[in-house]
Amino acid sequence: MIEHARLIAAKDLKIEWSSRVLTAQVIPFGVLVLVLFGFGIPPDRRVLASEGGASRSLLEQASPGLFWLAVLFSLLLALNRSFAVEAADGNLDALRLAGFDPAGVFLGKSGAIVCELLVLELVVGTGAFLLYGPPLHDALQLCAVVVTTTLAMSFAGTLYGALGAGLRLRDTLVPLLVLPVLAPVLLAATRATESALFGPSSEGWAWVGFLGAFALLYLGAGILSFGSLLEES
Amino acid sequence: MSKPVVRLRGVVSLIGRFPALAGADFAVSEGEVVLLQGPNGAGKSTLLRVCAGLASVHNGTGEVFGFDLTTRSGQREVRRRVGLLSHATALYDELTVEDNVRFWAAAANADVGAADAAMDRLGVGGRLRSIRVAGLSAGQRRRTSLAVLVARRPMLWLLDEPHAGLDAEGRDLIDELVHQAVGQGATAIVASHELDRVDSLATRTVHVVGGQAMEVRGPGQAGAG
Amino acid sequence: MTTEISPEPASKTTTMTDAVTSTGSKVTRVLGALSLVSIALLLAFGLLVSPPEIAQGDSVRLFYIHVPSAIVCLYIAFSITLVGSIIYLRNQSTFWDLMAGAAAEVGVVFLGFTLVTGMLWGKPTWGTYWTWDPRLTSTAVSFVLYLGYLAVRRLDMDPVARSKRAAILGIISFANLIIIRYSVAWWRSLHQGQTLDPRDTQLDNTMLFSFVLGVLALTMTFAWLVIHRFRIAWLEHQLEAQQLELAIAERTSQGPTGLAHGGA
Amino acid sequence: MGWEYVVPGYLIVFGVLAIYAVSLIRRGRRLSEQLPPEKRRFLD
Repeated sequence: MIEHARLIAAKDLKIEWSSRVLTAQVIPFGVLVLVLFGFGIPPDRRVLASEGGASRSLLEQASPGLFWLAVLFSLLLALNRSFAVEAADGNLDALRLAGFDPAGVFLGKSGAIVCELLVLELVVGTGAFLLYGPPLHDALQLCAVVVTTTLAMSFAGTLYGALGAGLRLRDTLVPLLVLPVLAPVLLAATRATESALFGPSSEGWAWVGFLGAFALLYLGAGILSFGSLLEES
Repeated sequence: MSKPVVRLRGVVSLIGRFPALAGADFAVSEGEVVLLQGPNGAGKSTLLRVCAGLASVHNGTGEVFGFDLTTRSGQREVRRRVGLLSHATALYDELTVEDNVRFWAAAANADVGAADAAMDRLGVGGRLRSIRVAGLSAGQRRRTSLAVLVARRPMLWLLDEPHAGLDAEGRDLIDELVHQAVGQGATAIVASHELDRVDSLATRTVHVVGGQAMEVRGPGQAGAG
Repeated sequence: MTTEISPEPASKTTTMTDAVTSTGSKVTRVLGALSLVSIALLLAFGLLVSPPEIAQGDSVRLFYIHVPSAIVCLYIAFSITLVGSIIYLRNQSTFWDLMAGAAAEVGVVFLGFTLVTGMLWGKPTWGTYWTWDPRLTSTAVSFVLYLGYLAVRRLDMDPVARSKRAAILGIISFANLIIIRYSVAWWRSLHQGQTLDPRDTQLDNTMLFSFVLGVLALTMTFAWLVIHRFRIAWLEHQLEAQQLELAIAERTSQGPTGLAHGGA
Repeated sequence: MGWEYVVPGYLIVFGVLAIYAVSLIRRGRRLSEQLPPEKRRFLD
C-alpha cells in the first residue's frame, strides 16, 4: 500500500513538475485572489482590535480568512488537475488494470496534493504577510494549523475528487460537493490562524485538534471507500 | 492438455443503458490465439473489456483464470493478470516515454530491467526515451503503450485493433510479440479487421455480431486444442 | 430519463386491465387524508386559536412549522438516507438505495422550509433576515451538502456505480452534517452570545399543542411524500429494467441474422 | 406584530408542499401507465 502510494505520488508530482501548472498557474491564481480581496475590502479601513484599543486595518484583521479562502480556491484547481490527468486517454482503466491497492491510490493522490498545497501555502502565505501585514504571535501554532488544515483539505478533497472522477460534469460537481464539506475546515483554520497571529494561543489549539480529527476522519473514509469509487466506472 | 482461460456464458454487459454484449458465450483455452471478427459496434471491444475484468457482467456468468467476473474481488484478480491494448493508449502526456513505461511496469511489480528491455524491443528506447509522450507520433504512442504491455508480461493478451496506426515493421513486430508470448505460455485474444495479418497468427476465429459471439471454423483452422 | 421510451407494450396492458394507474394505495390514501386534516388543524390552531407570544408577538407562529420541519429533515429524513446507504452498501438492496434517495429529496425540501421560516422569523426578532446564528448557518451549509448528494444521484452514468457513489456520499454527508453543526455552534459560542434563543420561548398550553400539531402534521406529510417519491423511483427503476430487457432482446435478435450475412 | 412575516412563511411552506405533492402524483400516474400492472409492486 505504501509502495503504491509512493509510486502514485511520485508520478503526480513529476507530472506537475514537468507541466508547471502549479507554479505557472495555480500559485499565481492564489496570489491574484489575495490582491483582489484588497480591492473588495478597503485597505485603509481600520477597526478596533478587541483588547488594548489598538487599531488594525480591516484587511489585516481578515487576513486569516482571506488567506484560507485563497488556498481553498486554489485547492479546487489542483484537484481538478489531479483527476483530469487520470481521466485522459483511458488512464483510469489502466489504473484499474495495474492492480493498485485502492488505499494506496488514495494516499498517493492525496499525498501529492498535500505537497502541492504546502508549496502553494508557502508562497501565498508570504504574499499574505506582505500584502496584509498581520503580526505573528505563535509561529509553532501557525505551522500546526497549516499542516493539519492541509491534510484535512487534501484528504477530503481527494475523496470528493474521486467521486467525480471519469464524469463529464466533474468540473462543476466537485466544487459543489467539496465546498460545503470544507466549510467547517475553513472556519476552524481561520479561527486557529487568528489566534496564532493575534493571540492568545489557547483557543487556537482546540481548533487545531478539530482540524486533526477532521483529517483523520477523512483519511479513514478515503482508505475505506476508494475501492468502490475508483474500481467501478 | 489445454486449461480453460476464459469462459463466458450468456454474458450481458452494458455501456450505460446499452447492452453492448447481449448473451455472449465465449471460451478460450490456454495457448490459443483467438481472432475476434465482426462489424463496428458488434461488441468486440466490450468483450475484451469483460475479459479484462473492466466491464461489469450484468447477466450471465464469466470466469477468467478461474476467477469469477461477477464479483469485484474476482475482477480485481483478473485485472492483475491481463494486459489490454485498447484504442486509448493510457499514457501520461506530460511524462517521458521512460517515465511512463517504468511507472506502469512498477505498478505491475515488473523490474526496471524489464521496462528498459521492452522499450528497446518496441523501438522507443534510445533517443525517444526522454521525449514526452505528448511529442510522440500516433505510431510511437502505440509502440510505447505496447512496451508497457510487454513489460507487464501478462498471462492473457487482449489486443483491440493492435495494427491500427502502425507501419509494416510495427505490425510484424506485434505478430512476433504475440507469437513469442504464446510460446511462453500466454494466451491472446485479438480483435482486428485486418484478416490477412491475423489469419497467420490466429488458431481460431470467432465472429462477434449483435453482442454475441459465434464460433467459426475457417479453412485450415482446427478448433480448440 | 423516462420520456424517451416507446409506450407500446405497456400501454396495451393497462388499457386491457382496469388497474389503478397511480402511485397511491390504501395506506397512502389514509395517510394523505390524515395529513390534510392535521394541516388544516395546524393552520387553525397555529394562525387563529393560539395567542401571540409575549416577547415575539405573532412571529412565534412561524415556530409551529419551523421547528417541526427541522426535526423532520434533520432527524428523520437524513437518518433514513444514512441507514438506506449503509444497507445498500452491505447487500445492494435496490429498495434501500431508492429509499435513501427519496428521503434525501423530500428532506432537502423540508430543509428549505426550515431555512425560509427561520429567516422570516429572524427579521422581526433580530431585525435582520440573516444572522450568523449557528442553527441558521449550519442549516444553509447542510442544504448545499444535500443538494450535492442529489446532484450525484442524477448523474448520467452506470446505475450501479452511481448508486454506490451515492451511498458512500449518503454516509459521509451525515457525518458532515454533524461536523458542520458542531463546528458552527462552537464557533458562535466562543464569539458572541445569541440575542434571543429560540429555546427560551415561553409557551402556554395552546401554543404547545399547536407545536405538537405541527410536528405531527409535517411528519405525516413527510411520510406521504417519501412513500410517493419512493414509488416513482421504483417505477422508474422497473421501467428502466423493462427497457433494458427489450434492448437486450432486440440486440440478441440481431445476432444470428447478422451472422448469416457476415458469414456468407 | 409579525403577521407580515408569518403569512408569507405559511404561504411558501404549504404552497410548495402542495405543488410538490401534486407533481409527485402526476409523475406517478404518468409512469405507472407505462408499466404492466404486475410490475407495479410497491413493497408495502
